Amino acid sequence: MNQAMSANANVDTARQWLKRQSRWSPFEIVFWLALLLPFFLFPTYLPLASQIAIAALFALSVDLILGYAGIITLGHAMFFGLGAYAAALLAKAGWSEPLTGLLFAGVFAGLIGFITSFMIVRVQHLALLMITLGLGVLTLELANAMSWLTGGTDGLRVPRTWPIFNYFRFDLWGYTSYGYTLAVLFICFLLSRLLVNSSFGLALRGIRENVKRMPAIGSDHHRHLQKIYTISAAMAGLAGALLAQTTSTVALDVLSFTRSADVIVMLVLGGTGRLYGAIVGAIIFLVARDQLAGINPQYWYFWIGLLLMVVVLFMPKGILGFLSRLAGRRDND
Amino acid sequence: MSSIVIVLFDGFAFGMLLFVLSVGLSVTLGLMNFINLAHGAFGMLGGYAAVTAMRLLGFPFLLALPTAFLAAALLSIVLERTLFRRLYGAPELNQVLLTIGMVFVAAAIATYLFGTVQQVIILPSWLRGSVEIAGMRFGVYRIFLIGIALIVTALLVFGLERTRLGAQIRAAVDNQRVAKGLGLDVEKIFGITFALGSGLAGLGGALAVEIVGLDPSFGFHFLVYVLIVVSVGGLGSITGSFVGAALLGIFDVAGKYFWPEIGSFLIYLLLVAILFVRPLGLFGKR
Amino acid sequence: MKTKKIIALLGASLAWTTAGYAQETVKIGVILPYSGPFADAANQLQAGIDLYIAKHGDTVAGKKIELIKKDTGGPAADVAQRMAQELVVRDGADIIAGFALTPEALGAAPVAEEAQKLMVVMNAATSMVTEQSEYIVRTSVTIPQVNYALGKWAFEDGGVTQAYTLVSDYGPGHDAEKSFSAGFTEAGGKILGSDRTPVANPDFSAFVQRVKDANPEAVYIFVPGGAQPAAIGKALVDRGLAPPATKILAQGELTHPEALASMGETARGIITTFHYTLERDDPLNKEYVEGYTAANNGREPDLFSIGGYDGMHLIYEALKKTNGDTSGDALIAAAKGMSWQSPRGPMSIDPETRDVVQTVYIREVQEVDGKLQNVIIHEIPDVKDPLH
Amino acid sequence: MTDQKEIVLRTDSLSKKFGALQVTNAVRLALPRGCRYALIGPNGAGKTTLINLITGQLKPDSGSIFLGGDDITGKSVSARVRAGLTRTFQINTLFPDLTPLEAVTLAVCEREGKAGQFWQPLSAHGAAIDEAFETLKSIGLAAAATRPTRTLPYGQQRLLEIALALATKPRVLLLDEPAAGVPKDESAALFEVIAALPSDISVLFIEHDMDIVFKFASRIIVLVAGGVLLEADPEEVRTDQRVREVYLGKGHHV
Repeated sequence: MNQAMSANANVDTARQWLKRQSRWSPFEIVFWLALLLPFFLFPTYLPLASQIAIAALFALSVDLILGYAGIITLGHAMFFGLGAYAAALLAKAGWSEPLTGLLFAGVFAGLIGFITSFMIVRVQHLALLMITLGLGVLTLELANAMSWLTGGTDGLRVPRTWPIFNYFRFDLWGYTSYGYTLAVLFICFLLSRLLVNSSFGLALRGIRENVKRMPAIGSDHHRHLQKIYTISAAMAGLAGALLAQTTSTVALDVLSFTRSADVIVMLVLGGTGRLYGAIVGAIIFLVARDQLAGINPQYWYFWIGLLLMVVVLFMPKGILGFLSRLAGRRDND
Repeated sequence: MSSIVIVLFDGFAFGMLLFVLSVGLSVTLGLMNFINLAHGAFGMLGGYAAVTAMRLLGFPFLLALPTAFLAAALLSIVLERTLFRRLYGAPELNQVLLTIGMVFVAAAIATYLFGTVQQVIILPSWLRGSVEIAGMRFGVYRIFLIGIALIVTALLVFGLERTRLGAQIRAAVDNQRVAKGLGLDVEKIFGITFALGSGLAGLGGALAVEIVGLDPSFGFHFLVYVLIVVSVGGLGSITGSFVGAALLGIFDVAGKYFWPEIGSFLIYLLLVAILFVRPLGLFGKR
Repeated sequence: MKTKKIIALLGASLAWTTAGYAQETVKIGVILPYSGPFADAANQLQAGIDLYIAKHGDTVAGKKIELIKKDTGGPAADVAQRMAQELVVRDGADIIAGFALTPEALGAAPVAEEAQKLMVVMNAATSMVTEQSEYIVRTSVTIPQVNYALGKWAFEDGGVTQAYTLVSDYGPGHDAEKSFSAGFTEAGGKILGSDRTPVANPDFSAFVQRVKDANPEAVYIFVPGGAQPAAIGKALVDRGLAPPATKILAQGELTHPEALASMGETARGIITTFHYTLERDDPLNKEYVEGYTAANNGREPDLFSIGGYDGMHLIYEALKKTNGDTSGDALIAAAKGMSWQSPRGPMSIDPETRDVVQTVYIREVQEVDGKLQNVIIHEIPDVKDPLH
Repeated sequence: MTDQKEIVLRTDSLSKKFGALQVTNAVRLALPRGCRYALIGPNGAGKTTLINLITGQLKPDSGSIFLGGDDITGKSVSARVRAGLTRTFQINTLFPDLTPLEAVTLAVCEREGKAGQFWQPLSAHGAAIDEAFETLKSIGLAAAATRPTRTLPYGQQRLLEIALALATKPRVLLLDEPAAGVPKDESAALFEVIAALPSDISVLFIEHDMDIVFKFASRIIVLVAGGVLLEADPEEVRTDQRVREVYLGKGHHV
């Protein structure tokens, strides 16, 4: 009847099959090595590269909830911004050590994520979109109202971040920034990869595939959703903190709706639910924007809009999904 | 006391503007479950159509309004046929992104054609200023807005309750499968509804220029308000949109009047609170 | 892999050629929000820059002026920071300029500081901007500068003894409220009440009603440019809050030409304070306005345009003084204390604060030849930012 | 004959109204350990609603549900499943993009409280994987274990419904038309699988095919208009006049 497995399949092959699903492919190793190229080939593009790495981390955090758990959000900049402000304010208070600052921001954003997760898991569809959007705007307004703390629309100038390990100084060319952001992105990617290949990742895919069935197999899926939302919020907070630390500035735009929307666009361009989609999407979006804005600053968003429409109409699984279908791999739709 | 009356009146008028802008989206969302974030862009189109009609063709304001309606409705028919239709039943994320892409493109086209400058509509003198009623001053244009919205509501309610098309739309909103089974051409019904809804957005856009101005970012700006009205009111419900818009307008204005410190928060708090308690909105069924 | 190498080689050779070329050119990086909600401001500012170059040629002190435009896409401090960084490391810019928005100026300031490049702020109007680096100079205006002066004038010459303030709830609005109130109360006036409106505020009626309830002699308004001036002006008049019964005081954006056209008759009598007045009767200004409208399809210049225009003037004059030396230290030294006649009137750069010093004009909307326009009713020369 | 055995699931005057329509009317049920009961009744009798009430998808207007003596009326669906009360669905409610192996492993992990562990790979839960595979094997799905669910033939998807339920280690299993849509010759095979389920599981199934009902059920509950018309042995049901009238008369399709 099928050739996927011989009829006398046994337990060992089942285990191996599952293990194979999470094995590193050579493509992946090449991909990560390629991300080191800017150091040597395009050193003048390192500032852009580090902002891409930050955007990719942010998109990765959204992929965990959108691509794996099916939570659509229009307000994730909320956590990005909270992380950015947490790191910035810690630095303002006199502590500019990057790694502890990063940790502090992640924990803070995660905590807020956990609190809001109680609301998020209760709703779906349009109500979910609107509640995430509403919470995002509320946070923005709150930060604006607290301009004595946040600097409001004028923004805050963040004291220069101390050298990493007291050795790597943040330089004008952006070598340290890119190394730092890339390292954090890579570590978070490894954790995300582990997560999506764990039993918890399987449960999330279950929720995405058929949320109605989950309670019927004994799953308290609200708790799963709360957990992943919290993790995602913390990761978004890390991304925000990286931005504040590497650019020495933070303003209200870190919380803006545009940022929430952009990250979704990146993710969908790249392809949801495959981790690499977040990174590839961030690269394409920001490089395209950088190049288009360089050519034609007034109308670049025309091309971004067009690109978005083309991707949705002709590559509904994103650019990576499209490529892997071309390559005839397992990701058929 | 009189201040409160005026504040409520202003809020209601603003709400009615939102109603005209958003009722079309509510019905189309309810009918096809299609999340059309480009709805605000049709409003923008209406605004530019009205401005152009008045400036280049010398149309009077009252004629510019139906022009705006027609322009938005006609374009929406074309787009519905060519683009939107392909995504019915697609994941909501794809719908969201396609239509956001359209808003981007629309904004760029508007920038190209009209520049980034604020567009202005010169109202006829009878619509300007204010009138005094019982010792209170009411803005004439706001009275006009309420009037238009009530006429639109009346037409919609009459159309839905009394006409054949209305009955078909109601049947399709209630249960598409059954409607199809009864031999209704649901796609055609949706196309017409879509055009009507977009036309109303165009009308709303033309009406909004006087209150909030018009520039290429209009499609984004009003989107949030429109979505709030639709989600709070509940999908597919004219009553819901009416109440949602009126509530939003009144709460927005009254909140700013009584508690100016939290004026900007209030509608979002209201949004989150209402959706938390009633995820389907006040009048939503599904 | 092979193509990668070729691209790399190409990139390297490109970088090399531009580096060699840089000997004869002065590269000015212009960082502005060309797209997004502030695109109009950016375009007007850019038109000011372009006009100056068109008038004065693109060669200064034997060097060719080359502009490199960078779009931030809206208020985006992080993008502005990156753009500044890229201008310095990739494009080899000698001067960075533009900055329509305060957060973007703050974002770029550390780069100017570290790279030791002259940074010309052509609009961002919060006082503290110039304090961020020794290399920053501003050619636009500061909010306290014009509003403190207005507050003082309102009590001393305007005959207003008590007033209500209504400002947008964001940095510039807070500055405006503070500085107007300071000028007004220090002179002896009384503030009846203060409200702040949300930045994205489509409808002002509630706030205007609160003003009306307080029944002030005058209401002071500050809102960002764009759609809001016309909206708030109309809301005031709808409530019967109109001159002469209630004076309306504001910063100049409120009555810029588009807003005037939209407000129509309702704008009559509004008093504003500004550093640039389109209709100011002055040969230099006339020439400027004519040149500008001719180059921009009849669009008239505004505050952004003049900031860009004078910013270029400062750059040109500083380059002349340094004989083409583009080091930040030489240029900033040349800029300090510089004074000149601008289309806006006499202006100079404070050698201490590197901030703009200029005449503040108090204007009233009046009918001239059947058209409503801003008419200067008072001039206050050599005004400095009171906060520095 | 099973009456003396321990009662595992019991409902007490369970009632539910949809608007004016009484869909469940004071239903009393008692399922002994290891039973094989059938729930029959004409279309619209409220069979699925009753299952929805028992498993918690719907909240009853009145009445209570006891599982092994504990009142579970107020508990959530998932809590009931963890307590040992599981159901399958009449319309396939599966995970289209997961393979059966993944889906059943998930159910095992949920049961063992391991589904929230995100810090180690799935392959670390070897025992769970083994158990999932054995479960699939036991109902004849071993060969399909690693193919995406949506590519499976319909009959195998019906089996997977049952496998998913089994993975929760139920004490009581409610099967809502397990053979719905399956050709007649295949449905008998499917019921052989059901009949072979571990003997300590109490099974209640809904089925329209009377031949199958009479063959596999040890006892039959007849539901009419939301209320229990009769609960009796197959022989008794077969001969009962009332059942003939309301049900067999028109619904008996051979």
